[in-house]
Amino acid sequence: MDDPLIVVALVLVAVSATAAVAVRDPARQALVLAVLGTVLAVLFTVLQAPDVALSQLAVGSALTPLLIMLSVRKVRRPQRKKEADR
Amino acid sequence: MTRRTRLFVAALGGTGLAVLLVAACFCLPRFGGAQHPYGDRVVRASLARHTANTIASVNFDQRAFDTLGEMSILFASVLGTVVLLRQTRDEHRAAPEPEQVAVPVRRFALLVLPVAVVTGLYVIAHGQLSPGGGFQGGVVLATALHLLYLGVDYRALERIRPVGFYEIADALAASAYLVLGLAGLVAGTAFLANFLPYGTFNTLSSGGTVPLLNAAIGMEVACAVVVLLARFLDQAVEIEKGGEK
Amino acid sequence: MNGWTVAATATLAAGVGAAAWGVATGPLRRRVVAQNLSTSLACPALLLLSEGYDRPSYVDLALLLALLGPVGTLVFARLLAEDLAADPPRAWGLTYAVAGFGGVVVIAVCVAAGPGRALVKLLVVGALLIGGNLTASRALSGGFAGSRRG
Amino acid sequence: MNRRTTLLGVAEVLAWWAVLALLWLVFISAVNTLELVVGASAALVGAFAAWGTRRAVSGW
Repeated sequence: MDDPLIVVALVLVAVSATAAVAVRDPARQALVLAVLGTVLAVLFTVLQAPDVALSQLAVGSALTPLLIMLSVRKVRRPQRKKEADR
Repeated sequence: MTRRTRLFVAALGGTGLAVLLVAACFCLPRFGGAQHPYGDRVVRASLARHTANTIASVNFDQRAFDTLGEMSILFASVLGTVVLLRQTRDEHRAAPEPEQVAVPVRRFALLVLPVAVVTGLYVIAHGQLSPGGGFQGGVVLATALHLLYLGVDYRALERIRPVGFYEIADALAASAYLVLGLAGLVAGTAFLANFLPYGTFNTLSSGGTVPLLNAAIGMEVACAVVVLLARFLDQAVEIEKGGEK
Repeated sequence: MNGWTVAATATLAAGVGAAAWGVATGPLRRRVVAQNLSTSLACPALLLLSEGYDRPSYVDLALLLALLGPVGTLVFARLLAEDLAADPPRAWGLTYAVAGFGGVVVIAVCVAAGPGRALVKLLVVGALLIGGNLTASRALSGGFAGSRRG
Repeated sequence: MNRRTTLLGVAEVLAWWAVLALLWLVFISAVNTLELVVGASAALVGAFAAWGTRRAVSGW
Protein backbone atom coordinates (compact mmCIF):
# COMPACT_ATOMS: atom_id res chain seq x y z
CA MET A 1 0.00 0.00 0.00
CA ASP A 2 3.01 2.31 0.33
CA ASP A 3 3.28 2.76 -3.44
CA PRO A 4 1.70 6.14 -4.37
CA LEU A 5 0.79 4.73 -7.78
CA ILE A 6 -1.50 2.13 -6.19
CA VAL A 7 -3.02 4.76 -3.90
CA VAL A 8 -3.75 7.08 -6.85
CA ALA A 9 -5.31 4.27 -8.88
CA LEU A 10 -7.44 3.12 -5.93
CA VAL A 11 -8.66 6.66 -5.22
CA LEU A 12 -9.53 7.17 -8.91
CA VAL A 13 -11.53 3.93 -8.94
CA ALA A 14 -13.33 4.87 -5.71
CA VAL A 15 -14.18 8.36 -7.00
CA SER A 16 -15.45 7.28 -10.43
CA ALA A 17 -17.37 4.30 -9.01
CA THR A 18 -19.12 6.60 -6.52
CA ALA A 19 -19.86 9.05 -9.32
CA ALA A 20 -21.29 6.24 -11.47
CA VAL A 21 -23.76 5.47 -8.68
CA ALA A 22 -24.52 9.11 -7.85
CA VAL A 23 -25.28 10.27 -11.43
CA ARG A 24 -28.98 9.71 -12.21
CA ASP A 25 -29.44 9.99 -15.99
CA PRO A 26 -28.60 6.63 -17.68
CA ALA A 27 -26.78 8.24 -20.65
CA ARG A 28 -24.52 10.26 -18.34
CA GLN A 29 -24.11 7.17 -16.18
CA ALA A 30 -22.81 5.30 -19.21
CA LEU A 31 -20.22 8.05 -19.72
CA VAL A 32 -19.01 7.72 -16.13
CA LEU A 33 -19.04 3.95 -16.49
CA ALA A 34 -16.74 4.16 -19.54
CA VAL A 35 -14.27 6.23 -17.52
CA LEU A 36 -14.60 3.79 -14.60
CA GLY A 37 -13.71 0.95 -16.97
CA THR A 38 -10.55 2.72 -18.10
CA VAL A 39 -9.53 3.57 -14.52
CA LEU A 40 -10.16 -0.01 -13.38
CA ALA A 41 -7.92 -1.25 -16.20
CA VAL A 42 -5.17 1.07 -14.96
CA LEU A 43 -5.64 -0.25 -11.39
CA PHE A 44 -5.33 -3.85 -12.60
CA THR A 45 -2.17 -2.92 -14.54
CA VAL A 46 -0.69 -1.27 -11.45
CA LEU A 47 -1.46 -4.44 -9.45
CA GLN A 48 0.41 -6.45 -12.14
CA ALA A 49 -2.68 -8.19 -13.54
CA PRO A 50 -2.47 -7.32 -17.26
CA ASP A 51 -4.79 -10.14 -18.35
CA VAL A 52 -7.64 -8.82 -16.23
CA ALA A 53 -6.82 -5.26 -17.30
CA LEU A 54 -7.05 -6.33 -20.94
CA SER A 55 -10.46 -7.95 -20.35
CA GLN A 56 -11.66 -4.81 -18.59
CA LEU A 57 -10.40 -2.61 -21.45
CA ALA A 58 -12.00 -4.79 -24.11
CA VAL A 59 -15.39 -4.92 -22.41
CA GLY A 60 -15.51 -1.56 -20.63
CA SER A 61 -14.27 0.87 -23.27
CA ALA A 62 -16.68 0.21 -26.13
CA LEU A 63 -18.94 -2.80 -25.59
CA THR A 64 -20.68 -1.86 -22.32
CA PRO A 65 -21.32 1.77 -23.42
CA LEU A 66 -22.74 0.49 -26.71
CA LEU A 67 -25.13 -1.94 -24.96
CA ILE A 68 -26.29 0.72 -22.47
CA MET A 69 -26.71 3.46 -25.07
CA LEU A 70 -28.67 1.15 -27.40
CA SER A 71 -31.00 0.31 -24.51
CA VAL A 72 -31.37 4.02 -23.73
CA ARG A 73 -32.20 4.74 -27.36
CA LYS A 74 -34.80 1.97 -27.41
CA VAL A 75 -36.47 3.33 -24.26
CA ARG A 76 -36.41 6.93 -25.50
CA ARG A 77 -37.75 6.18 -28.98
CA PRO A 78 -41.52 6.08 -28.30
CA GLN A 79 -41.26 9.45 -26.53
CA ARG A 80 -39.40 10.96 -29.43
CA LYS A 81 -41.97 9.68 -31.90
CA LYS A 82 -44.77 11.27 -29.86
CA GLU A 83 -42.89 14.57 -29.89
CA ALA A 84 -42.46 14.34 -33.66
CA ASP A 85 -46.17 13.61 -34.17
CA ARG A 86 -47.21 16.54 -32.04
CA MET B 1 -42.33 -11.15 17.93
CA THR B 2 -42.95 -7.43 17.70
CA ARG B 3 -41.36 -5.18 15.16
CA ARG B 4 -39.00 -3.83 17.79
CA THR B 5 -37.67 -7.23 18.81
CA ARG B 6 -37.17 -8.21 15.19
CA LEU B 7 -35.19 -5.05 14.54
CA PHE B 8 -33.16 -5.71 17.69
CA VAL B 9 -32.37 -9.28 16.58
CA ALA B 10 -31.42 -8.07 13.09
CA ALA B 11 -29.17 -5.33 14.52
CA LEU B 12 -27.53 -7.84 16.88
CA GLY B 13 -26.88 -10.26 14.04
CA GLY B 14 -25.61 -7.47 11.76
CA THR B 15 -23.24 -6.14 14.40
CA GLY B 16 -21.94 -9.63 15.12
CA LEU B 17 -21.29 -10.24 11.42
CA ALA B 18 -19.58 -6.86 11.05
CA VAL B 19 -17.31 -7.54 14.06
CA LEU B 20 -16.39 -10.97 12.71
CA LEU B 21 -15.64 -9.58 9.22
CA VAL B 22 -13.46 -6.78 10.57
CA ALA B 23 -11.63 -9.23 12.84
CA ALA B 24 -11.09 -11.57 9.88
CA CYS B 25 -9.73 -8.67 7.78
CA PHE B 26 -7.08 -8.00 10.41
CA CYS B 27 -5.93 -11.64 10.17
CA LEU B 28 -5.53 -11.49 6.35
CA PRO B 29 -2.02 -11.55 4.89
CA ARG B 30 -0.63 -8.05 4.33
CA PHE B 31 -1.38 -6.24 1.03
CA GLY B 32 1.20 -7.33 -1.56
CA GLY B 33 3.09 -9.63 0.80
CA ALA B 34 5.96 -11.85 -0.25
CA GLN B 35 4.25 -15.20 0.40
CA HIS B 36 2.07 -16.59 -2.40
CA PRO B 37 1.56 -20.31 -1.75
CA TYR B 38 -0.99 -20.72 -4.57
CA GLY B 39 0.87 -18.46 -6.99
CA ASP B 40 4.13 -20.36 -6.58
CA ARG B 41 2.46 -23.68 -7.36
CA VAL B 42 0.61 -22.26 -10.38
CA VAL B 43 3.75 -20.71 -11.86
CA ARG B 44 5.68 -23.96 -11.38
CA ALA B 45 2.92 -25.96 -13.08
CA SER B 46 2.61 -23.55 -16.01
CA LEU B 47 6.38 -23.51 -16.58
CA ALA B 48 6.41 -27.31 -16.49
CA ARG B 49 3.85 -27.24 -19.31
CA HIS B 50 5.84 -24.67 -21.35
CA THR B 51 3.14 -21.98 -21.10
CA ALA B 52 4.71 -18.52 -20.78
CA ASN B 53 1.53 -16.74 -19.67
CA THR B 54 0.56 -18.26 -16.32
CA ILE B 55 -2.97 -16.87 -16.54
CA ALA B 56 -3.56 -18.69 -19.83
CA SER B 57 -2.26 -21.87 -18.24
CA VAL B 58 -4.70 -21.45 -15.33
CA ASN B 59 -7.64 -20.64 -17.60
CA PHE B 60 -7.15 -23.22 -20.32
CA ASP B 61 -5.11 -25.99 -18.70
CA GLN B 62 -5.11 -26.16 -14.91
CA ARG B 63 -8.71 -24.94 -14.60
CA ALA B 64 -10.02 -25.52 -18.11
CA PHE B 65 -13.22 -26.95 -16.62
CA ASP B 66 -14.00 -23.57 -14.98
CA THR B 67 -13.59 -21.90 -18.36
CA LEU B 68 -16.06 -24.40 -19.82
CA GLY B 69 -18.55 -23.17 -17.21
CA GLU B 70 -17.85 -19.52 -18.03
CA MET B 71 -18.24 -20.19 -21.73
CA SER B 72 -21.58 -21.92 -21.08
CA ILE B 73 -22.73 -18.88 -19.08
CA LEU B 74 -21.96 -16.58 -22.01
CA PHE B 75 -23.60 -18.98 -24.45
CA ALA B 76 -26.72 -19.32 -22.29
CA SER B 77 -27.04 -15.59 -21.70
CA VAL B 78 -26.80 -14.85 -25.42
CA LEU B 79 -29.42 -17.54 -26.02
CA GLY B 80 -31.64 -15.85 -23.44
CA THR B 81 -31.16 -12.47 -25.12
CA VAL B 82 -32.06 -13.93 -28.51
CA VAL B 83 -35.31 -15.32 -27.05
CA LEU B 84 -36.19 -12.20 -25.06
CA LEU B 85 -35.42 -9.58 -27.73
CA ARG B 86 -37.09 -11.36 -30.66
CA GLN B 87 -39.61 -9.52 -32.79
CA THR B 88 -43.05 -10.09 -31.27
CA ARG B 89 -46.37 -10.21 -33.14
CA ASP B 90 -47.39 -6.63 -32.29
CA GLU B 91 -44.12 -5.18 -33.60
CA HIS B 92 -42.92 -4.42 -37.10
CA ARG B 93 -39.59 -3.67 -38.70
CA ALA B 94 -38.90 -0.23 -40.09
CA ALA B 95 -35.99 -0.02 -42.52
CA PRO B 96 -33.15 2.00 -40.96
CA GLU B 97 -32.54 5.34 -42.58
CA PRO B 98 -29.13 6.16 -44.04
CA GLU B 99 -26.90 8.16 -41.76
CA GLN B 100 -24.85 11.19 -42.75
CA VAL B 101 -21.46 10.81 -41.17
CA ALA B 102 -18.66 13.37 -41.44
CA VAL B 103 -16.05 12.18 -43.96
CA PRO B 104 -13.06 11.99 -41.55
CA VAL B 105 -15.06 9.90 -39.08
CA ARG B 106 -16.17 7.54 -41.83
CA ARG B 107 -12.63 7.16 -43.18
CA PHE B 108 -11.31 6.57 -39.67
CA ALA B 109 -13.85 3.78 -39.13
CA LEU B 110 -13.05 2.11 -42.46
CA LEU B 111 -9.29 2.33 -41.83
CA VAL B 112 -9.33 1.16 -38.23
CA LEU B 113 -11.71 -1.76 -38.81
CA PRO B 114 -9.12 -4.07 -40.49
CA VAL B 115 -6.44 -2.97 -38.02
CA ALA B 116 -8.74 -3.88 -35.14
CA VAL B 117 -9.49 -7.26 -36.74
CA VAL B 118 -5.78 -8.08 -37.00
CA THR B 119 -5.19 -6.84 -33.45
CA GLY B 120 -7.99 -9.06 -32.16
CA LEU B 121 -6.51 -12.08 -33.95
CA TYR B 122 -3.07 -11.16 -32.57
CA VAL B 123 -4.44 -11.03 -29.01
CA ILE B 124 -6.14 -14.42 -29.45
CA ALA B 125 -3.11 -16.11 -31.05
CA HIS B 126 -0.67 -14.87 -28.40
CA GLY B 127 -2.86 -15.69 -25.41
CA GLN B 128 -0.39 -18.29 -24.13
CA LEU B 129 2.62 -15.98 -24.54
CA SER B 130 1.64 -12.45 -23.51
CA PRO B 131 -1.35 -10.87 -21.74
CA GLY B 132 -4.52 -11.53 -23.66
CA GLY B 133 -6.37 -14.57 -24.87
CA GLY B 134 -9.59 -15.76 -26.41
CA PHE B 135 -11.99 -13.60 -24.43
CA GLN B 136 -10.17 -10.30 -24.88
CA GLY B 137 -9.37 -10.88 -28.55
CA GLY B 138 -12.89 -12.08 -29.28
CA VAL B 139 -14.40 -8.93 -27.83
CA VAL B 140 -11.99 -6.81 -29.90
CA LEU B 141 -13.00 -8.69 -33.07
CA ALA B 142 -16.71 -8.15 -32.38
CA THR B 143 -16.17 -4.48 -31.54
CA ALA B 144 -14.21 -4.05 -34.77
CA LEU B 145 -17.16 -5.25 -36.82
CA HIS B 146 -19.46 -2.71 -35.16
CA LEU B 147 -17.24 0.15 -36.28
CA LEU B 148 -19.25 -0.18 -39.46
CA TYR B 149 -22.43 0.76 -37.56
CA LEU B 150 -20.70 3.59 -35.69
CA GLY B 151 -18.82 5.04 -38.63
CA VAL B 152 -21.23 4.37 -41.49
CA ASP B 153 -24.74 3.12 -40.73
CA TYR B 154 -26.75 0.08 -39.81
CA ARG B 155 -27.54 -0.91 -43.38
CA ALA B 156 -23.84 -1.25 -44.17
CA LEU B 157 -23.34 -3.44 -41.10
CA GLU B 158 -26.29 -5.66 -42.02
CA ARG B 159 -24.73 -6.28 -45.45
CA ILE B 160 -21.62 -7.96 -44.06
CA ARG B 161 -23.16 -9.49 -40.96
CA PRO B 162 -25.41 -12.48 -41.67
CA VAL B 163 -26.55 -13.18 -38.08
CA GLY B 164 -27.41 -16.81 -38.86
CA PHE B 165 -23.83 -17.48 -39.84
CA TYR B 166 -22.54 -16.06 -36.55
CA GLU B 167 -25.09 -18.10 -34.59
CA ILE B 168 -23.87 -21.31 -36.24
CA ALA B 169 -20.21 -20.34 -35.74
CA ASP B 170 -20.93 -19.60 -32.07
CA ALA B 171 -22.39 -23.07 -31.55
CA LEU B 172 -19.55 -24.69 -33.51
CA ALA B 173 -16.88 -22.92 -31.44
CA ALA B 174 -18.60 -23.92 -28.19
CA SER B 175 -18.72 -27.54 -29.30
CA ALA B 176 -15.10 -27.34 -30.48
CA TYR B 177 -14.13 -26.61 -26.87
CA LEU B 178 -16.09 -29.67 -25.71
CA VAL B 179 -14.62 -31.86 -28.45
CA LEU B 180 -11.09 -30.80 -27.44
CA GLY B 181 -11.99 -31.80 -23.89
CA LEU B 182 -13.34 -35.15 -25.01
CA ALA B 183 -10.22 -35.69 -27.12
CA GLY B 184 -8.35 -35.85 -23.82
CA LEU B 185 -10.55 -38.79 -22.82
CA VAL B 186 -9.89 -40.49 -26.15
CA ALA B 187 -6.14 -39.93 -25.73
CA GLY B 188 -6.35 -41.89 -22.49
CA THR B 189 -6.08 -39.07 -19.92
CA ALA B 190 -8.89 -36.99 -18.39
CA PHE B 191 -11.56 -34.59 -19.69
CA LEU B 192 -9.91 -31.28 -20.78
CA ALA B 193 -6.47 -32.60 -19.83
CA ASN B 194 -3.46 -31.16 -21.68
CA PHE B 195 -2.68 -34.21 -23.81
CA LEU B 196 -0.73 -32.64 -26.69
CA PRO B 197 3.08 -32.26 -26.73
CA TYR B 198 4.07 -29.08 -24.89
CA GLY B 199 6.34 -27.67 -27.63
CA THR B 200 9.18 -25.16 -27.30
CA PHE B 201 8.78 -22.61 -24.52
CA ASN B 202 7.72 -19.10 -25.62
CA THR B 203 6.70 -19.96 -29.18
CA LEU B 204 3.27 -19.90 -30.78
CA SER B 205 2.97 -23.69 -30.64
CA SER B 206 3.85 -24.04 -26.96
CA GLY B 207 1.43 -25.05 -24.23
CA GLY B 208 -0.16 -28.16 -25.77
CA THR B 209 -3.95 -27.69 -25.96
CA VAL B 210 -3.85 -24.11 -24.57
CA PRO B 211 -3.63 -22.31 -27.97
CA LEU B 212 -6.38 -24.50 -29.44
CA LEU B 213 -8.76 -23.92 -26.52
CA ASN B 214 -7.84 -20.23 -26.73
CA ALA B 215 -8.83 -20.12 -30.39
CA ALA B 216 -12.13 -21.90 -29.67
CA ILE B 217 -12.97 -19.41 -26.91
CA GLY B 218 -11.94 -16.50 -29.14
CA MET B 219 -14.30 -17.58 -31.91
CA GLU B 220 -17.09 -18.31 -29.40
CA VAL B 221 -16.82 -14.93 -27.70
CA ALA B 222 -16.55 -12.98 -30.97
CA CYS B 223 -19.64 -14.66 -32.46
CA ALA B 224 -21.60 -14.49 -29.19
CA VAL B 225 -20.97 -10.75 -28.83
CA VAL B 226 -21.93 -10.16 -32.48
CA VAL B 227 -25.21 -12.05 -32.01
CA LEU B 228 -25.87 -10.22 -28.71
CA LEU B 229 -25.26 -6.80 -30.26
CA ALA B 230 -27.33 -7.77 -33.31
CA ARG B 231 -30.37 -8.28 -31.06
CA PHE B 232 -29.78 -4.99 -29.25
CA LEU B 233 -29.27 -3.13 -32.54
CA ASP B 234 -32.40 -4.67 -34.06
CA GLN B 235 -34.42 -3.48 -31.08
CA ALA B 236 -32.85 -0.03 -30.98
CA VAL B 237 -32.85 0.71 -34.71
CA GLU B 238 -35.37 -1.42 -36.59
CA ILE B 239 -38.13 -2.94 -34.45
CA GLU B 240 -41.02 -0.63 -33.60
CA LYS B 241 -44.27 -1.03 -31.70
CA GLY B 242 -47.43 -1.48 -33.70
CA GLY B 243 -48.52 -4.00 -36.35
CA GLU B 244 -47.47 -4.30 -39.99
CA LYS B 245 -47.86 -1.03 -41.81
CA MET C 1 9.55 3.89 -8.21
CA ASN C 2 11.54 5.31 -11.14
CA GLY C 3 11.09 8.33 -13.37
CA TRP C 4 8.63 6.54 -15.66
CA THR C 5 6.30 5.45 -12.86
CA VAL C 6 6.49 8.92 -11.27
CA ALA C 7 5.41 10.41 -14.61
CA ALA C 8 2.62 7.83 -14.85
CA THR C 9 1.45 8.69 -11.32
CA ALA C 10 1.38 12.40 -12.19
CA THR C 11 -0.54 11.72 -15.43
CA LEU C 12 -3.09 9.60 -13.60
CA ALA C 13 -3.54 11.94 -10.64
CA ALA C 14 -3.71 15.20 -12.59
CA GLY C 15 -4.98 14.14 -16.04
CA VAL C 16 -7.26 11.17 -15.48
CA GLY C 17 -8.37 12.62 -12.13
CA ALA C 18 -9.46 15.83 -13.83
CA ALA C 19 -11.19 13.80 -16.56
CA ALA C 20 -13.04 11.74 -13.93
CA TRP C 21 -14.19 14.97 -12.28
CA GLY C 22 -15.22 16.44 -15.63
CA VAL C 23 -17.27 13.40 -16.62
CA ALA C 24 -19.14 13.31 -13.31
CA THR C 25 -20.26 16.96 -13.27
CA GLY C 26 -21.39 19.72 -15.59
CA PRO C 27 -23.32 19.82 -18.87
CA LEU C 28 -23.34 16.93 -21.34
CA ARG C 29 -20.94 18.66 -23.77
CA ARG C 30 -18.28 18.76 -21.06
CA ARG C 31 -18.88 15.15 -20.01
CA VAL C 32 -18.35 13.67 -23.47
CA VAL C 33 -15.13 15.63 -23.96
CA ALA C 34 -13.91 14.45 -20.53
CA GLN C 35 -14.71 10.83 -21.48
CA ASN C 36 -12.72 11.19 -24.70
CA LEU C 37 -9.78 12.77 -22.89
CA SER C 38 -9.81 10.13 -20.14
CA THR C 39 -8.88 7.42 -22.65
CA SER C 40 -6.33 9.61 -24.42
CA LEU C 41 -4.66 10.34 -21.05
CA ALA C 42 -4.85 6.80 -19.68
CA CYS C 43 -3.18 5.41 -22.81
CA PRO C 44 0.08 7.41 -22.34
CA ALA C 45 -0.06 6.44 -18.65
CA LEU C 46 -0.15 2.77 -19.65
CA LEU C 47 2.80 3.30 -22.02
CA LEU C 48 4.74 4.96 -19.20
CA LEU C 49 3.87 2.08 -16.86
CA SER C 50 5.01 -0.48 -19.43
CA GLU C 51 8.34 1.30 -19.64
CA GLY C 52 8.55 1.83 -15.87
CA TYR C 53 7.93 -1.84 -15.05
CA ASP C 54 10.23 -2.83 -17.95
CA ARG C 55 7.61 -5.18 -19.40
CA PRO C 56 7.29 -4.72 -23.20
CA SER C 57 4.22 -6.98 -23.29
CA TYR C 58 2.25 -4.34 -21.36
CA VAL C 59 2.35 -2.22 -24.55
CA ASP C 60 -0.54 -4.43 -25.73
CA LEU C 61 -2.71 -2.73 -23.11
CA ALA C 62 -1.95 0.70 -24.52
CA LEU C 63 -2.50 -0.65 -28.04
CA LEU C 64 -5.96 -1.93 -27.16
CA LEU C 65 -6.90 1.28 -25.36
CA ALA C 66 -5.67 3.42 -28.28
CA LEU C 67 -7.77 1.25 -30.60
CA LEU C 68 -10.97 0.90 -28.55
CA GLY C 69 -11.02 4.17 -26.58
CA PRO C 70 -12.00 6.31 -29.62
CA VAL C 71 -14.54 3.63 -30.59
CA GLY C 72 -16.17 4.11 -27.18
CA THR C 73 -16.32 7.86 -27.76
CA LEU C 74 -17.81 7.24 -31.22
CA VAL C 75 -20.58 5.27 -29.49
CA PHE C 76 -21.53 8.34 -27.47
CA ALA C 77 -21.08 10.72 -30.42
CA ARG C 78 -23.36 8.53 -32.49
CA LEU C 79 -26.10 7.75 -29.99
CA LEU C 80 -26.17 11.15 -28.27
CA ALA C 81 -25.92 13.05 -31.59
CA GLU C 82 -29.25 14.84 -31.13
CA ASP C 83 -28.47 16.02 -27.61
CA LEU C 84 -25.01 17.15 -28.71
CA ALA C 85 -26.28 18.92 -31.84
CA ALA C 86 -28.21 21.36 -29.63
CA ASP C 87 -25.16 22.11 -27.51
CA PRO C 88 -21.99 21.04 -29.34
CA PRO C 89 -18.75 20.66 -27.36
CA ARG C 90 -15.99 23.15 -28.11
CA ALA C 91 -12.74 22.10 -26.52
CA TRP C 92 -10.28 21.95 -29.38
CA GLY C 93 -7.50 23.66 -27.39
CA LEU C 94 -7.71 21.06 -24.65
CA THR C 95 -7.98 18.23 -27.18
CA TYR C 96 -4.86 19.35 -29.06
CA ALA C 97 -3.00 19.81 -25.77
CA VAL C 98 -3.80 16.24 -24.69
CA ALA C 99 -2.93 14.92 -28.16
CA GLY C 100 0.40 16.76 -27.93
CA PHE C 101 1.03 15.26 -24.51
CA GLY C 102 0.34 11.81 -25.95
CA GLY C 103 2.81 12.53 -28.75
CA VAL C 104 5.50 13.62 -26.29
CA VAL C 105 5.04 10.46 -24.22
CA VAL C 106 5.18 8.25 -27.31
CA ILE C 107 8.39 9.94 -28.46
CA ALA C 108 9.96 9.59 -24.99
CA VAL C 109 9.07 5.89 -24.81
CA CYS C 110 10.34 5.43 -28.39
CA VAL C 111 13.70 6.98 -27.48
CA ALA C 112 13.95 4.65 -24.51
CA ALA C 113 13.05 1.62 -26.64
CA GLY C 114 15.73 2.25 -29.28
CA PRO C 115 15.51 1.22 -32.93
CA GLY C 116 13.74 -2.00 -33.81
CA ARG C 117 10.31 -3.47 -34.34
CA ALA C 118 9.24 -2.45 -30.82
CA LEU C 119 9.77 1.17 -31.83
CA VAL C 120 7.46 0.81 -34.84
CA LYS C 121 4.84 -0.80 -32.61
CA LEU C 122 5.01 2.19 -30.26
CA LEU C 123 4.65 4.53 -33.23
CA VAL C 124 1.58 2.58 -34.38
CA VAL C 125 0.10 2.96 -30.90
CA GLY C 126 0.87 6.67 -30.99
CA ALA C 127 -0.69 7.13 -34.44
CA LEU C 128 -3.83 5.25 -33.40
CA LEU C 129 -4.01 7.23 -30.16
CA ILE C 130 -3.67 10.70 -31.63
CA GLY C 131 -5.63 9.97 -34.80
CA GLY C 132 -8.40 8.31 -32.82
CA ASN C 133 -8.53 11.10 -30.26
CA LEU C 134 -8.82 13.83 -32.89
CA THR C 135 -11.35 11.89 -34.98
CA ALA C 136 -13.48 11.19 -31.90
CA SER C 137 -13.44 14.91 -31.04
CA ARG C 138 -14.48 15.69 -34.60
CA ALA C 139 -17.32 13.16 -34.27
CA LEU C 140 -18.46 14.74 -31.02
CA SER C 141 -18.70 18.22 -32.50
CA GLY C 142 -21.13 17.51 -35.29
CA GLY C 143 -19.80 14.31 -36.85
CA PHE C 144 -23.26 12.86 -37.21
CA ALA C 145 -25.47 15.37 -38.96
CA GLY C 146 -28.75 13.83 -39.98
CA SER C 147 -29.21 11.45 -37.10
CA ARG C 148 -32.91 10.75 -36.77
CA ARG C 149 -33.00 7.01 -36.50
CA GLY C 150 -30.35 4.99 -38.43
CA MET D 1 -18.67 -7.76 -62.23
CA ASN D 2 -16.30 -7.48 -65.17
CA ARG D 3 -12.60 -8.20 -65.42
CA ARG D 4 -11.52 -4.70 -64.47
CA THR D 5 -13.42 -4.65 -61.17
CA THR D 6 -12.14 -8.15 -60.36
CA LEU D 7 -8.57 -7.03 -60.92
CA LEU D 8 -9.15 -3.92 -58.81
CA GLY D 9 -10.64 -6.03 -56.03
CA VAL D 10 -7.69 -8.42 -56.06
CA ALA D 11 -5.26 -5.51 -55.98
CA GLU D 12 -7.11 -3.96 -53.05
CA VAL D 13 -7.06 -7.19 -51.04
CA LEU D 14 -3.37 -7.68 -51.80
CA ALA D 15 -2.49 -4.14 -50.74
CA TRP D 16 -4.39 -4.49 -47.46
CA TRP D 17 -2.81 -7.92 -46.93
CA ALA D 18 0.69 -6.48 -47.27
CA VAL D 19 -0.02 -3.62 -44.86
CA LEU D 20 -1.67 -5.86 -42.26
CA ALA D 21 1.04 -8.53 -42.51
CA LEU D 22 3.62 -5.81 -41.80
CA LEU D 23 1.50 -4.71 -38.85
CA TRP D 24 1.53 -8.28 -37.48
CA LEU D 25 5.29 -8.40 -37.94
CA VAL D 26 5.52 -5.24 -35.83
CA PHE D 27 3.25 -6.57 -33.09
CA ILE D 28 5.03 -9.87 -32.43
CA SER D 29 8.18 -10.17 -30.33
CA ALA D 30 9.97 -13.21 -31.80
CA VAL D 31 9.86 -14.21 -35.47
CA ASN D 32 9.65 -17.84 -36.59
CA THR D 33 7.99 -19.79 -39.38
CA LEU D 34 4.75 -20.64 -37.58
CA GLU D 35 4.42 -17.04 -36.45
CA LEU D 36 4.75 -15.88 -40.08
CA VAL D 37 2.18 -18.41 -41.31
CA VAL D 38 -0.35 -17.43 -38.64
CA GLY D 39 0.36 -13.74 -39.29
CA ALA D 40 -0.12 -14.12 -43.03
CA SER D 41 -3.49 -15.83 -42.54
CA ALA D 42 -4.65 -13.28 -39.96
CA ALA D 43 -3.66 -10.48 -42.34
CA LEU D 44 -5.66 -12.22 -45.09
CA VAL D 45 -8.74 -12.25 -42.83
CA GLY D 46 -8.21 -8.55 -42.11
CA ALA D 47 -7.72 -7.78 -45.81
CA PHE D 48 -10.99 -9.49 -46.71
CA ALA D 49 -12.70 -7.61 -43.89
CA ALA D 50 -11.40 -4.34 -45.34
CA TRP D 51 -12.50 -5.30 -48.85
CA GLY D 52 -15.92 -6.43 -47.61
CA THR D 53 -16.57 -3.26 -45.64
CA ARG D 54 -15.58 -1.02 -48.52
CA ARG D 55 -17.92 -2.96 -50.79
CA ALA D 56 -20.72 -2.76 -48.21
CA VAL D 57 -20.29 0.99 -47.98
CA SER D 58 -20.03 1.97 -51.62
CA GLY D 59 -22.01 -0.89 -53.09
CA TRP D 60 -25.40 0.80 -53.37
